[in-house]
Amino acid sequence: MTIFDEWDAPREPWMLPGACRRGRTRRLLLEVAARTLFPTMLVFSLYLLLVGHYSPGGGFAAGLVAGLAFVLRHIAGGSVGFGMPVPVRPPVVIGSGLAIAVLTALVPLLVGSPALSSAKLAVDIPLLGPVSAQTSLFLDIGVYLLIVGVVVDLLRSLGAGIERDMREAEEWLP
Amino acid sequence: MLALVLAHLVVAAALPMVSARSRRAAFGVAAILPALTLAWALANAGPALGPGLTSTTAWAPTLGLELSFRLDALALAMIVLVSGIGAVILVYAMGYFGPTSEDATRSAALLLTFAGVMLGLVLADDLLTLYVFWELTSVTSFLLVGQSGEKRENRRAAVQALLVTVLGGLAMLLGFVLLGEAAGTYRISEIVAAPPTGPMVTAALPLILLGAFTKSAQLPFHPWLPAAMVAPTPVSAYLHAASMVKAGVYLVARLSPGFSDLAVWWVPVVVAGLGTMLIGGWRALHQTDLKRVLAFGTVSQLGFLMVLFGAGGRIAALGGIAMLLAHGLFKAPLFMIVGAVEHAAGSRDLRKLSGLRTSMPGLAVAAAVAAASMAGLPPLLGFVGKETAFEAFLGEGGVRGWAIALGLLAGSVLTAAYSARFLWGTFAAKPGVAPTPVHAPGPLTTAPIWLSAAAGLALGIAYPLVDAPAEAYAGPGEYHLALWHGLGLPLLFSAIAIGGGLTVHVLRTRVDRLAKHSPFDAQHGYEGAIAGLERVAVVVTGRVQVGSLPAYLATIIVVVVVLIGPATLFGGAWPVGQPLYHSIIQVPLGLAVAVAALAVVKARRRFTAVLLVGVIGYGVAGLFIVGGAPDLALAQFLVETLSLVAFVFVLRRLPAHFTEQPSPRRAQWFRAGLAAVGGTVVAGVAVVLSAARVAPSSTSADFIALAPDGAGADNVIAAILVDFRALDTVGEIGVLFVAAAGVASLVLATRYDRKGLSASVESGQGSPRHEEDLVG
Amino acid sequence: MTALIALPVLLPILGAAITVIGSRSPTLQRVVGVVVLLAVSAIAVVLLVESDARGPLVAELGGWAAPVGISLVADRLSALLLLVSALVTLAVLVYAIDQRIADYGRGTVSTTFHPMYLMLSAGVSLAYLTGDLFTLFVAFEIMLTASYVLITRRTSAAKIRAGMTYVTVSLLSSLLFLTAIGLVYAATGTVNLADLAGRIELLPPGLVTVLGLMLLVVFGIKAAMVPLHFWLPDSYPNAPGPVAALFAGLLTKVGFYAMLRTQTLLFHREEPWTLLLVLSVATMLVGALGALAQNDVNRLLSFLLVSHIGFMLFGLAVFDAAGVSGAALYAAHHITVLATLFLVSGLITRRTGTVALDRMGGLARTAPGLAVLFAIPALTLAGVPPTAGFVAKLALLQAGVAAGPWTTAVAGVVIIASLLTLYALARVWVRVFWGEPKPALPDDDPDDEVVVGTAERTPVPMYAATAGLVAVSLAIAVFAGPLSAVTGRAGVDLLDREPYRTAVLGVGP
Amino acid sequence: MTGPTTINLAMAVTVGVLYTAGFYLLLQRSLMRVLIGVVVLGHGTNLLLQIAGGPPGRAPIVGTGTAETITDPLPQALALTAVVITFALTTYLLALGYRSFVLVGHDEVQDDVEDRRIATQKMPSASLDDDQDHTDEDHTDEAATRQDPS
Repeated sequence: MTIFDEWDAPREPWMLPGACRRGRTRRLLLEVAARTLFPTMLVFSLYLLLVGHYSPGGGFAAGLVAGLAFVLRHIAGGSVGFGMPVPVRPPVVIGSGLAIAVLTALVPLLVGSPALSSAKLAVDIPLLGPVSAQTSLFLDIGVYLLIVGVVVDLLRSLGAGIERDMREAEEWLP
Repeated sequence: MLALVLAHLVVAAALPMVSARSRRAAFGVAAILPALTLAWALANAGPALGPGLTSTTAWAPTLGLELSFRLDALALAMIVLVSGIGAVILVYAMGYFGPTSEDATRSAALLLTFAGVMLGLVLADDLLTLYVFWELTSVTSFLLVGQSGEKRENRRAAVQALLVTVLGGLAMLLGFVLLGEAAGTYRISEIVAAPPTGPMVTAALPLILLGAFTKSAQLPFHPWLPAAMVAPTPVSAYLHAASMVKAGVYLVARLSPGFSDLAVWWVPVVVAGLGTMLIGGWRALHQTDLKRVLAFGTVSQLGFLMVLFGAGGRIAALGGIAMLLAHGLFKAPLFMIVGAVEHAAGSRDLRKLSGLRTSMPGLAVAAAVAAASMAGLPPLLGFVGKETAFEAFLGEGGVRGWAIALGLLAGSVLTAAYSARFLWGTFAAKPGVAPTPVHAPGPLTTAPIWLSAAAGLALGIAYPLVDAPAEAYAGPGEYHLALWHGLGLPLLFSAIAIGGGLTVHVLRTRVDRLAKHSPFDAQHGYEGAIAGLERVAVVVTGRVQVGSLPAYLATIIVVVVVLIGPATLFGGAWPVGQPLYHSIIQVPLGLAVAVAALAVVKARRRFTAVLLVGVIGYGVAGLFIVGGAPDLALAQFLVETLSLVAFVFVLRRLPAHFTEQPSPRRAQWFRAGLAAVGGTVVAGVAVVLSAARVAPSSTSADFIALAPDGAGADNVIAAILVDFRALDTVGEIGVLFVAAAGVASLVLATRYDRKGLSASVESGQGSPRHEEDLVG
Repeated sequence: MTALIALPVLLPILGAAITVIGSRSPTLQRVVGVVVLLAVSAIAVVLLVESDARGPLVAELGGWAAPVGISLVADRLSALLLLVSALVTLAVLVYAIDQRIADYGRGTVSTTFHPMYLMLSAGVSLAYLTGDLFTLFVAFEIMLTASYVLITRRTSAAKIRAGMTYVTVSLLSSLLFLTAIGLVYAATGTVNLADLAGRIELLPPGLVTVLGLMLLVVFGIKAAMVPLHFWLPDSYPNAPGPVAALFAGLLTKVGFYAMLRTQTLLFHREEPWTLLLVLSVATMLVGALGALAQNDVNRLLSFLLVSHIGFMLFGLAVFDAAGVSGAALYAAHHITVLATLFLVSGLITRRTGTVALDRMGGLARTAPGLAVLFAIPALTLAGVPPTAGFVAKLALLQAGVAAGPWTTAVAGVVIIASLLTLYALARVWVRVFWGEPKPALPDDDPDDEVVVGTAERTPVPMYAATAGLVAVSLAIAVFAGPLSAVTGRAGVDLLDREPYRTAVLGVGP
Repeated sequence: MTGPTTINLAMAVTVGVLYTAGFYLLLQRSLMRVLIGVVVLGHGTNLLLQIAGGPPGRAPIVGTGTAETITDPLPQALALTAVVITFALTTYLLALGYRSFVLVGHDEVQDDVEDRRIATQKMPSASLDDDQDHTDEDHTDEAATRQDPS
């Protein structure tokens, strides 16, 4: 019973970025894994985004997978490695995603169709040949961006923000 | 006519600008419109006494709401009071309010506003129009009685006047709606011409009378009127003697021609009227404040008028019109005299005033004229009215006639007595009291007094002038208003009233002693009712609004259970042949989810609970896969993972155990029981409802058919999310957007420092930094 | 024309996105907010005029006809409420902007306030316009989540409890709503309201009742119907002035609107609804008595808000065209008047430094303009003629009296509740505006958003915005004729149901 | 999708247990337990929404089956939306619980002070009848600030 009493009440905080239980050595394995997995997961998320129209996937799932990639990176690298690949504030990413989605909804009004109508766009791209896509893909892209932004924002607030509070309360020193 | 009413309000709104230059001039300007109104009404006396002058403005026709006005004989008589006396009193107010008075600006504007809405009230030919102006008079009265609101007695009197009159007013509104619905119209002239009948009318009339009684200070609602005497004297003279308090009487007079033959109408009116006349008269005999003497006198006279107008019959109606005018013309000067005396002598306590008869002889004569009219002495208008009143009920005979006549006689004795008491109290030289030093009032004060007192005398002598509108109101007949009807019972009654009144006055010391044993005090009734109401409010609110979140949530669940449970039991049936499972994997997965759910309940540590929630989440995702929903399952897996991460992020800083004080065992059992019942009800309802489905989904086949070509997607779920129901998706990411912003604002901007100083904050008290610091 | 219908929803969302992306520029945020809400107001005017002339306007989003796609429907009821709500939202935004400028300076940026405010507006618009039960849920979530953020933004320790109550109760109601949607779908296989109206009739009557009650509870929580109202007086008073004004004006009415829409469209009745009559009586009385017990002016107003929800419930409970149109008219006026009163209360608090009635006094002398700004909406709420409140109350009374003896008795309760309302407000008047002037108290909770005791720093636009709302409520009174005609026609259509279903589904069922 | 939509007993029991656990946790005083209650209840509603579509079948992807064997896609789409919304609300409530803990040192939901104060009164403080100021003891009376729903 004592084991059951103890196992889930650790004496140290969990999931602190870049910190190991004793000392300041980074968890090498985790970090390497994160560095390898991060781009892989991002690519996988793009795949999910694009195939969403045909098999399970779509903007949501894709965004969440990409978001989890950032989570992994945060846990492995902490605030040190934290952040977007490009220097942009998460709320802006969220806002952009939302804006893209709403604009996708509004644009059809300009051509006289009902809001949120979609159409098939066929574009002839050099080298690739004709590519056709549903305009609703833009909505999916908006969703994808927004979800990635939301997850990164959560890392910023619930992750880094709480860690900062802990630092200031001197409950944890990185 | 609407324009005339509105003109009052517009000028009233502009009056403060005049006041800013001269406070006296404001009252002078204010007096112009009422005077013009009186002139307009008199100029239209011909049509008014004949067919009537009407005008209607539509407001909300679907609701039968229109502003409909009609100038007829009764309205004409009321305009004499409302606009005629109004103009006189406004002139008087020029002298009453000093040039530096702080109350003058407000009072001038409000008095003119009042004159406007009162004009609208007496001209209204529509029940709803009448109600509109009726309540506006209540509000204006509230503000005029309250004045600056800095004195406690003003505040209390104002609130009492408001509550009592609005209580009646609201009841009356319901009565009006009932009457209007029964009659199919709100037009008063049409209703009176063809009175509706039936239970709705029977219900409507008492409600309407409640409005009339409260407004006209009838038993047992009368105490607000004496209390309202804390207002400045011009306000008392105008609102609480000449015009507003007549509104109830006026309403009875308006509707009586249609309903006075119904017992539900005349019995309450006569009982309340006679009772009020007697109680008011009796109380007036014991007041020492001259204004309160007059106030109770007004109460008494209002009872008298109620009886005259409500009992029915042509002669009573004639007497009613005469008394209506007479009362305005004697009560207004009497009030103004009190105001003048108070200014001149510094007191209105009749025990302190002495010898004013010699120092203010002019006022004393005017007072004598007005008081004589009040007491019913010839040749004043008050005598004419009273004679007719006695004639009406003595002529009617029978038990009812004699009972009313004797009641009126008793009331008239009291009236004569307090008239004498007023004259004596104000002007007599009292033994043992030194003559009160006075300074003479100016002509702006005395002229209005004389004008109105003399009008009572003039109309008494020139009684045909009153007879004309009275007959136009009451209908043609043989009996007419006159000073001399020959010797008879009415004259005898008048004589008894005067003689008896003087006797009572002479015996005043004994009467005073009797007053100590007053068994019934309506003022206490009012105060008790208010205190009781507040007590009920606190007790009910204390019991109902307990302030506990678990109690609120429990209430919601109880409501769901109580409403839905029985309805399902009675309304539905458990399906026959309900399958145990559709796919065998559902059983172990469901079991795992259920066990985890029950374990969560028992978990004492946050981390355990979160892990168990994860088990539930993944289990549900598994159920989604089994159910043929791979997209949903994928989303559920990912979301659950992300939730777990978020939970762990937060749990890092929280204590390992749930920190809540243990609840009593009984409370826990109650919660568990309620939760179990709630869960059972939801699951049961779901089964019953799903079994009751008769048609397949309206859209399922369409979605599958349309998705490949219409939406360009083989994945129907994706097609629904980004095409068929894309708006839901936009809304959903909107929610995410909002939630993310909310989380950031809660966690990052833990404390907003207004002055922009990032002073350091104690540990555990949040971060001093703005959200913006982190954003930027 | 139908292109316009989606704009009141999409424009504020776009505005919210822009204000986040451009959150470095407070000026941009303010301009976007005001412009978007002005546009929504203008669109609402067009929708009201058009829907009154031509019947319900339907936008089939994505070009998919119902029930495959989501339809937005602007009929008289939704367009009217949309218009009033947009005007209130706009006025409150102006008030809030100037309060923030006065308290924090012109250059203060905020990443949350403007976006949340616009999202809330979008949620409200969507709730009015949607013709789909699930989208209604989404609309509620947008609106409520934004309201959570607004009510808990920068809360102090003393007030976070209020936020928790609000959020938790709302979450439970949302989950019950979702449950109800699940149950509805299990039984009927559709979530489109117009489609549902036909399909629900195929169910046994007992089960129709179950669904009706479920939705009644769900929307009853949002609308603060007794006994589901407890959360409201514990939470709204702790929100900052403009936020409380917005909540009091809009949120409960959106809940009531949803109740009105679903009950009339899906659960047709021929007789007055006894259960709801009883609940409306309880709501009116519990709210009014609660107001009498309060000392905090905002709590007093919150209880009055609850009480007057009972008036609207009464109109719905009568369940005929007159009652329903009376309820609609009442809701329209109620949105403006409650928002105004909370704004005035905010102005009072800025001046006195307190919300406790027994600690203020004498404002009639020191702030006569404020006295007028309070008096007009107070009289309106009390239903004193000739205000909009009177007209709306009259409509309810007429409906009640015409529908029979029982509803007439409940009309009597309306009368009693009106009297209690007047008493409560008269007491506010006596306590706040009369009496001896008292000095402003220091801010007792300096951590929170509300800055008090700063009369000299109250900018004119705050008064102007409040006065603008007073003007809106006066306009409702002046134009009561056309408005009551519109709500009258709306009531007939709601009870008839056919115009709505025909417009959405194309053919009569 | 054909056949009766009747929810099977296993799923009904699962849903019932989820609701029971969710309701029970909602009635607790610790905001974190309330939050877990919301999450559990959310799982229950999402499951209910999904099974409201009917018995299991093929995934709703064109080509995997005929219209008869494919499950009803709409409830899945609705449930998916609901899952995401529930997630959004969960994180929000989580942050609220955190902030409550930071500000007041615990995440327990307190009773409303003003409500409790009124419950201990005899007459309203702002009654018309007494004009004297109230002493502070009325305002800080927190003796009775806890009460259980039973």
